[in-house]
Amino acid sequence: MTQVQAKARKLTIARAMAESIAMEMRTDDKVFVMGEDIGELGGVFGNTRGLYKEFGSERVKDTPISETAFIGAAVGAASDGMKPIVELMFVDFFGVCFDAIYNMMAKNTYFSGGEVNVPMVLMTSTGGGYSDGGQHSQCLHATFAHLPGMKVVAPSNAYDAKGLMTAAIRDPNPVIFMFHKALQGMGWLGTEKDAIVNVPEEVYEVPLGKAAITRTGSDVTIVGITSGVHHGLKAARELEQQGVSAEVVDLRSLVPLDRDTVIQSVRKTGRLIVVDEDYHSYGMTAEIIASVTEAGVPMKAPPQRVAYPDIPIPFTPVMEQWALPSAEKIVKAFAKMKENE
Amino acid sequence: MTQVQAKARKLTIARAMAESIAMEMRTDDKVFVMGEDIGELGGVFGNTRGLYKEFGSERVKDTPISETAFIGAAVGAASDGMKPIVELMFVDFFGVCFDAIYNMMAKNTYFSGGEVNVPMVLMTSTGGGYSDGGQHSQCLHATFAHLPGMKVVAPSNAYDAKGLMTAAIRDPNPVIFMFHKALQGMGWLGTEKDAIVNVPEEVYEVPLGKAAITRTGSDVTIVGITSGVHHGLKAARELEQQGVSAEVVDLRSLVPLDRDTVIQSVRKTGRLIVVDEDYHSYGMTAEIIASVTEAGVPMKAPPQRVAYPDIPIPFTPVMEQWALPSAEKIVKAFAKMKENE
Amino acid sequence: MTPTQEQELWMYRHMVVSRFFEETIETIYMEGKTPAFNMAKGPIPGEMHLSNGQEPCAVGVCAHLNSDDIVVSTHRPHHVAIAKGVDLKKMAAEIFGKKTGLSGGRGGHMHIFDAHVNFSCSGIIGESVGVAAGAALSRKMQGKPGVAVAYLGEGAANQGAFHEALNLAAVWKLPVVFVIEDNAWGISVSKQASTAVKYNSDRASAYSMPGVHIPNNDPIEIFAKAGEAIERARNGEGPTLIEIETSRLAGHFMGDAEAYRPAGEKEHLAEIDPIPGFKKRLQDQYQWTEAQDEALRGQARELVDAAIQFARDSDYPAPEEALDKVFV
Amino acid sequence: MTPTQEQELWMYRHMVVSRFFEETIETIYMEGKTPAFNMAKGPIPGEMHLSNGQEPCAVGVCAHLNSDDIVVSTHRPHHVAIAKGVDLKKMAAEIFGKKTGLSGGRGGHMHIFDAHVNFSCSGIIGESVGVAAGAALSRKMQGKPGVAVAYLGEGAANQGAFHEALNLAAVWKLPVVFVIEDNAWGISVSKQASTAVKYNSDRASAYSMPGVHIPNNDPIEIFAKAGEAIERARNGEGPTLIEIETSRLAGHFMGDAEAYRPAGEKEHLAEIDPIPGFKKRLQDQYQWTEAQDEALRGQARELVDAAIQFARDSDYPAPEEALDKVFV
Ligand SMILES: Cc1ncc(C[n+]2csc(CCOP(=O)(O)OP(=O)(O)O)c2C)c(N)n1
Ligand SMILES: Cc1ncc(C[n+]2csc(CCOP(=O)(O)OP(=O)(O)O)c2C)c(N)n1
Ligand SMILES: [Mg+2]
Ligand SMILES: [Mg+2]
Repeated sequence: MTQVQAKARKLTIARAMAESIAMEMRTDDKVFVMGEDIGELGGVFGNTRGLYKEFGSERVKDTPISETAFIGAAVGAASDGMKPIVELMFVDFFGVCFDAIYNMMAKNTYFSGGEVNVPMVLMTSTGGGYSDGGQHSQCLHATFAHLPGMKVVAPSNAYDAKGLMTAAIRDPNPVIFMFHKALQGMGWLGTEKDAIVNVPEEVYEVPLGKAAITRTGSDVTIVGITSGVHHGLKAARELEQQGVSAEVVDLRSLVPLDRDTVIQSVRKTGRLIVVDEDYHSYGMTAEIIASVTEAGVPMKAPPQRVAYPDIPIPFTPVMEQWALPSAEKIVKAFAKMKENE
Repeated sequence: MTQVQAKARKLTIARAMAESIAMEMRTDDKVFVMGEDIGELGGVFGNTRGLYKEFGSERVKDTPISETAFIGAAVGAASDGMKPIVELMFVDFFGVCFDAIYNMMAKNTYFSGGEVNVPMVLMTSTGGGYSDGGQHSQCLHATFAHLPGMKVVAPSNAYDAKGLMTAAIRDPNPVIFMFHKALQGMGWLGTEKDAIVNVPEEVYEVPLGKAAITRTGSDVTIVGITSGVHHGLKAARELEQQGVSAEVVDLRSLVPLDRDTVIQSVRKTGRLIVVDEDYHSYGMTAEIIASVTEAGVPMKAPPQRVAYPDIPIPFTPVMEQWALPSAEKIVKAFAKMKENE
Repeated sequence: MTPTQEQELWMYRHMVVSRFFEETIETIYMEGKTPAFNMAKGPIPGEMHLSNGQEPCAVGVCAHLNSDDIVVSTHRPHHVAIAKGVDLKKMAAEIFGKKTGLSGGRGGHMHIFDAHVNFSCSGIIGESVGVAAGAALSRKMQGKPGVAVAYLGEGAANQGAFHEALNLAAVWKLPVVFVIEDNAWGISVSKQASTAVKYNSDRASAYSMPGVHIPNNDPIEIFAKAGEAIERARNGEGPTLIEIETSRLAGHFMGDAEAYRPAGEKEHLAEIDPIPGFKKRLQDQYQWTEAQDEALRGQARELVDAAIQFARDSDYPAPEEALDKVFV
Repeated sequence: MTPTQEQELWMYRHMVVSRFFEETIETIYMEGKTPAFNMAKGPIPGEMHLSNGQEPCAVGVCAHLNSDDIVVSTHRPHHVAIAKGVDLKKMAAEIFGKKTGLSGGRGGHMHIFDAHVNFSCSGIIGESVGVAAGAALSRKMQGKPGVAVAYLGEGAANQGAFHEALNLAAVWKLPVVFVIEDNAWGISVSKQASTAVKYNSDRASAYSMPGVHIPNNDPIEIFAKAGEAIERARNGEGPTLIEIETSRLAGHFMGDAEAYRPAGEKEHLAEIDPIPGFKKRLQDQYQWTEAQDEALRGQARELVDAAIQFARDSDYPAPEEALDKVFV
């Protein structure tokens, strides 16, 4: 026990990402990293810290502020046998470079009939809650997950972060790796304690496309990803006080989407709440509700979504905090569900 | 009757769009058009035909192949009192210029607390079915509709095209106007006869955000937009042969989304099929199903989606035609629904 | 083109006001963020990009502009906003996220919009240029007076939008001036490491437009060259690209450890701080006295303090107002 | 750098093959599309961008490349693909949407990928440049031989990607050559109406790289200048930008009415067709005889006919295979 604790090693998501990348770079010289301020600075969000020192500027390349060029270049390098990991500093910036991502990175494998692989990882930060305004606080989960040809994963804790990153780097397909700023464990962005967990020192993979039951329960299924999972866990604890047993499903992966795990859980609980910090309409919450409904899963009450309203993200904390998903809103949603039964 | 027929004037969507733009340009000198090949050529899809001749190169401006610049410029001009109509030739190209669209055009009103209006229309072609390959055949409905701050409309016929365009130009907010290539009435893209309808010569508006019941029925609600509406109407005729009465709802507008009309229809019919040429997952079909489900509308069987599979759009006709939504697939979906009852 | 004494004093005063404003924001920004620095905390949460040292780029250009003219700035907008005449109280309140802010707190520090003086900005690198070109197009089409100025950093000059907008502005001969504030850094990446050309002004030839390089962060030189460019624009002679070598005295944003700076750089930059430099010039040229300087600084401080007080005293908006102003 | 007789014949032969290929596609494309022209109909549906007239840009550059080298082309790729050695049968089958096509019919005419000769393209204007730069980076990092060539049209030179990729390639000194095929038109918009500079090659100075302008669509001149650029790249001396004045003999795509062309332009272009020009040169230089020419044309025609026959005879893929190859 003390042994285990001695061995136990808690890491932040930022460190877990950097560790996974470093371990792959040590064993595979095709792996390299490109992006803005990912070199000496170690990444604005810390997820490349230490790599520049260990691997140097040839394999850890700071780029100009030219996302279209360096992401396009990653596609070219990946098609030529390299395994680039590129960082799009904030997911909000996808609008200046999305063609390289969704029309080339995601489709060249198909256009080539599988002859050209594009084994690359695009890692990008998501999420708000710290008043960074409407161009630096978005999640855009559905924006990426809606379009074919790229896998999309997003960890809620450091264990998954390391394992998903390892799996993403090794996957022969392009993978979008979204990390939520508030979960990074960078003190200056606030820190979600529950995201900092024990992380094995050895290398391991968390499979792309498998959801995790983060908490088992019998009365309601709360489905989320990244920050939504933590809101769900907090809500579950509150609901427990009320004698309600909530199951929390961490999707971990938006593409491929593990519909089975969600459906089985709702079959068991008969109630569904979907939490997402991404925008409400045409988003992940609708996809989950539709998938469960199509499957004909009997539900005791209409499912509920707790998502970001369809508004640009306001800067002022009073508005932003009000608009964000929260444990409280999930608990309210459950109460609303009970009324409707 | 012959009188009426004499007066009756059928137009294609292309002509209806051009007519609406011309009428607004005659009465409002703030309105102008920018885009690639929209001048002397009249637009690759014919929707600016005649404008260059009537209004000249100052108000009907061919641009360089610089979408980021001219859409950004439209934002600047609109903020300064003009009413630009810009064309993004194919919606598939949004990836090279989306920041100007979703981070500026759509958000500057909010960022300015309503002090700066951005009254512009971005018209863009959608859809496939004519073997133009994976970078020239997409719909991307949800890609635009998921993000806040822009209205999104898409006509299924010439009457709506003229009225929606007029309303879009007059709206003080940015509006995305999607027109489906196969419905344009350009012979060279094939022609959906039902899209060519009588169009009044006088100016009129079709309100943004109101769906239309294109066909009333009692057994099933078929919800679609643009091409999906026509698949729905054809399916409804086939179902009629089987003694099934199908109601067809044309959303016409994705943002604002007229959930009430859809919900009321499903309350009446108790069955829902959603048709979309956009990709299946995280799309419009999921949003409609989720909205109806959340509303607690009792359904006789789980709703069905008929959408584009989550694959890049293949070039070869045998694959593309197989993948596209169709009346046949809708009829099958209905049969599947009956089995599940 | 040389500034009158009045114009020089206008420039100096606005530089001082801007610097006081930034220094005050800098102090208040740290409230609630110590000992543990958490960006979300305190009266001014979120990212904060200070303009200390770049004031000459603001005043030297904006001295030639009136409220009809358009300015589109960047994620580092305060100095330019002040020189353009943005309401200081409302801007402060915006930065505090108050109801009385320019947008009622919806935009924040990276989204300063003041329609009354045609000022706006964007937090996305390089996106100021297209918007400015479009505003210039609007004036040209409407036959209305007014030029547009787009500010961008030297790092933004490697963004595709820059290329597209300069080409468009040149092809259409638009009344717009592109002003690059070259502070040598894009966050931690140096201009030299990211830019294939020494002076971005040399890129003007790719658009057949005049390119002007201004070294030394000199307000008088900036005034002169910007004046010519703006006059050309007003006379319908088309766009100009200007690159100004300036100084980023602070970090990229508040909280930046700046480990990437070569030893001694910050000290050197402090030595060539443009504000004492300008003061000395005034003393040499116009027998500017300490007393006069004190008075000017006193007024500047009052302006800033009043704005900050206004911001502090103002109420926060009602949370649910977040749902308003998405559409008008 | 001047081509040997062998190289000249190689160039000429590939120009002829390419032209025959396009002319054959042109004819077959119309099958099923008359009397009513419907793009969706016939054995070759969809858009069709022919390269007639632009063959010199393909052969003059690719004469210096081997299969290890990388070429990234555009929406108008056939001539370049042929010069790069893409399997003609599989390319024809791809254009017909057959199972035996390069991608089994998934890509089509605008998405020609042949991994065996490192050829690819994109239908999005300007997107070839970043991919080519990245392939060049890959070779540099792996210390593997090989240079990358990006083709783009003169219209694409106004797309932001062009600017970003050229800057990146220059900063990293990548072994890549950017080849602009200036056919004077971007669909219906002339270069002059869309481009602020006369020669895009002059834009090279914005990236401190050599810029080479080649007039007259001359294969020999292209061979010489491209050879030097590719040699520089192979020697690790960095990227080059080349702009070639070429001719688009056909419409932008099949079905283009070309009303925007000034009167006489097409006739003039037909007069300066590079293929007869090259033939004449061979006659003057190497006493090239009609008999030899007939023989060469005969072989070329056989190649093309065999490829087309292969395409026609091949089966269509099973529709449900559309679901494969999204991921590997
Ligand atoms: C398209 C885009 N990419 C990256 C960023 C992140 N970012 C914010 S400021 C900055 C550096 C900008 O450098 P520069 O243009 O020189 O302006 P400065 O910060 O020096 O004033 C970067 C990379 C962004 N906001 N937008
Ligand atoms: C980003 C983008 N914008 C617009 C288009 C539509 N388009 C296809 S070809 C073309 C003209 C391209 O001109 P140029 O680059 O000169 O190549 P050319 O057709 O002359 O070979 C345009 C505008 C596109 N494919 N991609
Ligand atoms: Mg800078
Ligand atoms: Mg061209």
